[in-house]
Amino acid sequence: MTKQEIEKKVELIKEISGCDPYKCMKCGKCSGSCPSFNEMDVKPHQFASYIINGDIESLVGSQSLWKCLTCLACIERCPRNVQPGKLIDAARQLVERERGGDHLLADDIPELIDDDVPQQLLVSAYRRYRR
Amino acid sequence: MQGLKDRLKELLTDGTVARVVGWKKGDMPYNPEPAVFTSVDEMDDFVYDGFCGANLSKMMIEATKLEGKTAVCLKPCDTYSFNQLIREHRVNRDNAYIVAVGCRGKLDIEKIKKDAKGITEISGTELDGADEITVKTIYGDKTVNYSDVLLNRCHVCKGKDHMISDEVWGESKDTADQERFAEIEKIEAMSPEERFEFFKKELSKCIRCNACRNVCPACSCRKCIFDNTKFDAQQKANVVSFEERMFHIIRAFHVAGRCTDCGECSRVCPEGIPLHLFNRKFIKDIDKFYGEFQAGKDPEAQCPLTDFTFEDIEPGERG
Amino acid sequence: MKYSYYPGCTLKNKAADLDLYARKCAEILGFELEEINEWQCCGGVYPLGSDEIATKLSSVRALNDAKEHGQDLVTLCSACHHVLKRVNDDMKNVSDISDRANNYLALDEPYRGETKVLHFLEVLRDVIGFDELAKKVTNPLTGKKIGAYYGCLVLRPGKILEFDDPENPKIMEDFIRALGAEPVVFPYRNECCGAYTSLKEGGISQERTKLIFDSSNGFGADMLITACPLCMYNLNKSEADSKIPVYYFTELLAEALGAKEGNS
Amino acid sequence: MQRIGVFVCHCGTNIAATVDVKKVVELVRFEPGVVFADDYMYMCSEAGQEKIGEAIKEHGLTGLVICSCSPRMHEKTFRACAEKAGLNPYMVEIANIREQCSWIHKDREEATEKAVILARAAIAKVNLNAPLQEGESPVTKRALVIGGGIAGIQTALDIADAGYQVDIVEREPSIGGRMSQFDKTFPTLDCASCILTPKMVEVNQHPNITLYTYSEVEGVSGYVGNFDVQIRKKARSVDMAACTGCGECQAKCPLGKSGKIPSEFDRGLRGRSAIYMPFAQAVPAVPVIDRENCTYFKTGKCGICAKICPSKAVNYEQEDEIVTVKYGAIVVATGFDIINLDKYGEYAYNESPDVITSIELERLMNASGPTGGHLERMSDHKQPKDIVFIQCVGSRCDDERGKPYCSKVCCMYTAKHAMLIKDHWPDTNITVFYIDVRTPGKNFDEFYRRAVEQYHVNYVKGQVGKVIPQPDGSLMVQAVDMLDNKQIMKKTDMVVLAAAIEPNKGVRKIATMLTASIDNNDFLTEAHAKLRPVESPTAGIFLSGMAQGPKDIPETVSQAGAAAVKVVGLLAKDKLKTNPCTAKCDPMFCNGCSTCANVCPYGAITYEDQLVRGPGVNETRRVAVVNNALCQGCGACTTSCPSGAMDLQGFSNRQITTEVDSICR
Amino acid sequence: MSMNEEKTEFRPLIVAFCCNWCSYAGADLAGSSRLSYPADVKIIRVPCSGRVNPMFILRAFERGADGVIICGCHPGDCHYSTGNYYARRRMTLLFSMLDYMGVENGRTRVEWCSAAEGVKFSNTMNEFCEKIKSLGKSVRLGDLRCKD
Repeated sequence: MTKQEIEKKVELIKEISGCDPYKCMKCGKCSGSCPSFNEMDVKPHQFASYIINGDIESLVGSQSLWKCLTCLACIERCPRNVQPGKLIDAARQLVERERGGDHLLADDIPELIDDDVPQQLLVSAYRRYRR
Repeated sequence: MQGLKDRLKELLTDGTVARVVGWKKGDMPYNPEPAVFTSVDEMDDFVYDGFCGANLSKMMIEATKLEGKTAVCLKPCDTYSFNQLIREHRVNRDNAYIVAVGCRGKLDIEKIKKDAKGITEISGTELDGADEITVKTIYGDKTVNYSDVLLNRCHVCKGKDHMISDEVWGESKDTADQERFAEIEKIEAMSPEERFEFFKKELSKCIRCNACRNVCPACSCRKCIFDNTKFDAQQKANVVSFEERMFHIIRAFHVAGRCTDCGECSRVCPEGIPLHLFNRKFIKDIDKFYGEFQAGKDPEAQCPLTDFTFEDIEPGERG
Repeated sequence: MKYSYYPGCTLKNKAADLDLYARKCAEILGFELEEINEWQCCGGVYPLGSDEIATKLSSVRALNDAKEHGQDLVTLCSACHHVLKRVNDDMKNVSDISDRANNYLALDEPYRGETKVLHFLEVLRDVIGFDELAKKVTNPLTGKKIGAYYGCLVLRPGKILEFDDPENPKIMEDFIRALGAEPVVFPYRNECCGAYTSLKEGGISQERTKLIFDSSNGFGADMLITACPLCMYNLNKSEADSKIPVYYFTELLAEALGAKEGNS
Repeated sequence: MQRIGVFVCHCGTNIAATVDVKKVVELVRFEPGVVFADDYMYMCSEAGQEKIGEAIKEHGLTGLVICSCSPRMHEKTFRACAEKAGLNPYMVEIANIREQCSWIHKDREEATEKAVILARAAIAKVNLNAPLQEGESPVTKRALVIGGGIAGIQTALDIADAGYQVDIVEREPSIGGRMSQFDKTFPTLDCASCILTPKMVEVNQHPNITLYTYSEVEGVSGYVGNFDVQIRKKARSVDMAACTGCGECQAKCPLGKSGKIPSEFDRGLRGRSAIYMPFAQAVPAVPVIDRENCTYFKTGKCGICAKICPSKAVNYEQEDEIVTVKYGAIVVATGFDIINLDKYGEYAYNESPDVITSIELERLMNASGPTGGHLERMSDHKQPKDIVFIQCVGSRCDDERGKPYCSKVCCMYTAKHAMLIKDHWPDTNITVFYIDVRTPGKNFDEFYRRAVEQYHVNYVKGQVGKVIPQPDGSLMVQAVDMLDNKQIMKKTDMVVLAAAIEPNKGVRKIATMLTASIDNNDFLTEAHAKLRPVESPTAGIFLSGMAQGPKDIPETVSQAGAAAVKVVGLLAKDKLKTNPCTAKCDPMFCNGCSTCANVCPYGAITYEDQLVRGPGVNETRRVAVVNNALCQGCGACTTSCPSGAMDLQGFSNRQITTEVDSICR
Repeated sequence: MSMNEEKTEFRPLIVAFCCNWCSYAGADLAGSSRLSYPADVKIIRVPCSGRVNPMFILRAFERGADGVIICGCHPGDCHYSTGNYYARRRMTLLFSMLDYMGVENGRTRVEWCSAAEGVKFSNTMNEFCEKIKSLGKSVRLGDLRCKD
């Protein structure tokens, strides 16, 4: 990515999330709260620094995008109102809005469901994993 | 109107009030004038119709100093001024009896006169009158829609609710059908040169008659800095060119944050200078920069000019 | 009392119990749930981007429908509750979203968040009152030790949903008490069940649900209640040894009110 | 008409090199009012001053303009010089032709031209100057200290030792404050009561100190040097003179054993009786009856304490008493509390008795505390083998749950707690979850390092997300180790929360009464953050201790001493000189609208009904009155005054306008 | 007034109101640091930026000033704690009104300048002078009157 592209993406993440990564004081409460911490390669408390340092490439390439459960625990507890959950969601949006960024294809679904799957799960997963 | 008159007479008779501040018939069918009534007999001249635009709250500054209570007829928009006067300790609330009179908008005689010369009689302008008013002229009768000949200020009516009252008489109507700040925005959209020419043209008409100052409820200083201490007629003659040149802008700043936008200044200006354009600009700026504020709405609210927040915008910023 | 009612997709299918019992109980408790005409799916998740409008429109339509009927809007599903309340908050407080949504919808009168959205439990707490509810219970669930599993979507973000204290909620415990049973408070009641990731990777939800069952079971619960079909699914799929039965809260409500037999 | 003398200084070559001094003299000589003009090498020198003095006498000068350096440099000098020669010092104006002219301009003509303009402006101003007299106000030689914690105690002792009368008003039944609850103090680990109790006794016995315990400030009026303060002495229901402090009553109170009334002093960790002294070393050692809980006051039955009191000191009929006392100065030392933790559900403070705050831990470790100093879990009274400390609970928060500031003392007391526990019970495993360890201060970082190096306390960088009570009674702490990038699930026996500090709840009310300003966090504001840190912007009000901001004991004591010196400095004066450049209201113009009082930062403006007489006016009306002792001369009132009634002496509307005119001529 | 008739270059007349505690001291510091700015700037000392009545500014323009600048302590640093906050509101509204009346933007300015900011003071004055020079002689405010 060129410098301009990075800057553009940083701005986009800030805009989509509505959060200010500079407010982060690196307390780690998000990571201390995250139910999916062990699944993630980039940890919640690192989201803000990745954006501040412009390492968007690593962030959008990270598995964390697909591991966040959107349980909002970090959003509720963040003492600085940085809300890491919103930051990673914005990064996910960035990927999904690009062609081919989908994490779930319609064709995959029949294999994934069983008789009990509630509609809500399908809808949510589809919404989360693709544009 | 008869009901209102009777009620006011009753207040005088039963001793609730010692006098009534209202309007009495003028020498024309369309120019009632503010008046103080101290007896039931005098009350025969009392009138309340569509031409009673005058804001009587300012008269209460002196009236409430007198012995006994004074009843005053206030329209919804006048009550804002009255509240502001309470806030500034200018009127004695305990000495006032507020008859909150209904209002369906007030009439602009100049607009009526446009199509009707030689007026002899006008009817249907009462509060409970018809949607059409009849104008008798020496050239024959004409009818006009009440709502077509309202004062400009009534098109940006602040609402039909009285902010303060002891009793309410009659129904009110919110006559607002225009954006309050549309005029201001129009001027703001002009180039600086156009703006300057516009104001220069308007202000050049001023004859320094002081009507705007004298009618303004916010301009009620015991002693105006524009009056010098010279005796009698000389008083109004301005010795300092500074004051004269800057009169209107200084006056607008003087009432900024306190002006309720009652529009009396523009209504009474004999030269038709749209003086409210200054006051309303301040109101618009205050709303935009510091949050919406309506002077006289809440007598406890802090005036924006004697308040601040740490995050206020810097001078010159455009919000 | 009449409420506009937004059932949502799942309650019409996999979670039909949740819906059915709710309606029956409402009747007994003296209020009516009037289903909104031609409601559309809320989307299941709150649209994340501050720049997304289209995905919020279905919620706005439902909200506006309730407004036009002059009714509060009641919902049952945690996800619907979450999405509707958040979109409503946007319509009320975020002028940019509100303006754009209104521009698109071109309603007769713009919608600015006037509708009040209530979770069914909030109706029980704030309108009926748990004391009153307790009086209507004919078949108290005495002796049952019930854990309330809230999950995430019904509680957070606390400031917008204003459902209950997001870290230490009480509403479902009070509800259980009203039904004559004993609530079991356990710390995992507001922790995530694994959510939608169970579709692609069951691992996380297996791990999460085990923690939830271990904790609730450990504190002595013999059953759990939930308001969320997704939680229900994940909990049911759990292979934890400590697993205990899970019910929709409305089913227990129906049981306590004596409305269950006739239908089940 | 004034007779003005103008003196232009060369300042060696500082001015003369760029400004044609002689030309300035020539050009200003014919300005209106000027009767004399001269120049001199160094106007501020002895010889220069003599020259001025002579000219004043010789030419009968009524006003002076000195064209020289900045008034910030020598205005005082020249004013004194004028006074010496019999001229009112406020008839002197300075034209700054050095800093604002000769030093910044190179072109001699330009600089000379500007110097003349500046001189003319000053001359025009002096023409309108009026002699001003520094006012005087008497000083009541007695100080009030609000709050009887360590801050208030130290301030009172220092004032009293300097020979002045001082009263302490304390809301609680005993002085001592928070410090009396503590076990040990950092960084030296002295026992808190060992160093505090002697001071408390000293306060009680000091001939210059009067104690009002179980009392509150009810109202304040007046101004610096002359405050009138109403103090409500709440009914103790015990005669202070008769009581011997034997303690029989609280021992016999039937409610004492019930545990129904939580002890405030022990933070609710145990109960107390209805007639009680908060703690054994209480000063005064006189109990009070808590009327809300006392059976006698609730039902009219019981009355045991009155029956058994050997000195018949219990008096159920006692009533609140309000006394009014005059003071010259007031010190606010209202202290702090910790925030309410109800909103921090994730830390399970309300759910688990084994999650406690640091102050509760102080009580648990204190030999006089509920457990006799034995550290134990409140749930099962077992000694914890593993303890977790969580830092910054509510501090440094940007949301409404917490406070935006650092509470400053938590890092140090946590290290203290950890070491004390390790000292007593070395096999205890201690983990501290921190965001940053902040230990600036003498011997502070060494102290913290000792906890790590000597006591092997485990410090983990990362905040705790949730404390999860376990079915087996232990606590699971879910946190992160940000340095190892690992999530931690740590099983522990006890969790201690370093809850954020906040100013005492009552301070807002007190600040309002004193018109002392207060910041967004309810801490009192200093007159100047750097240069006047123990004074409130309101004259005569001083700040001591946590009421001003988070600080530890050493800092509190130094601030208390500093506040005391400021108070003594004030009380030492018989009269206060007041700045004569104060606002002045012209009652002829005043509308009595209250606008000026709204903007006055010093509460110097009041309103009274005054008889106003003038052309066409003879009536009694509401007008603004400026208290010259309080007014600092900022002029905010003058600009806010809608009617132009307020003016500022020394910087009047006419004076400034004439300066403008003169410059724009 | 001019003592040098040959100079044809436009020399603006600028009035600066400086509060006694911060900006006036800042100006002194600029002086003792020999940081030059045009002699066109004439400083009037006031106790506080909150003392500056809009009338003074209008008066200056009416009397022929080409620019007026008000300097005060930085927000939060006011010697009298709050004076500059009131000044900020007052000047914000006044400037907006002047702009509205078609008076050139830029003839008025507020700058917060501490006693330590000699450099800033001098830079500000240099900038402001340049700005006023580019605007030329002020006619509009002097002319904004009721009658000639």
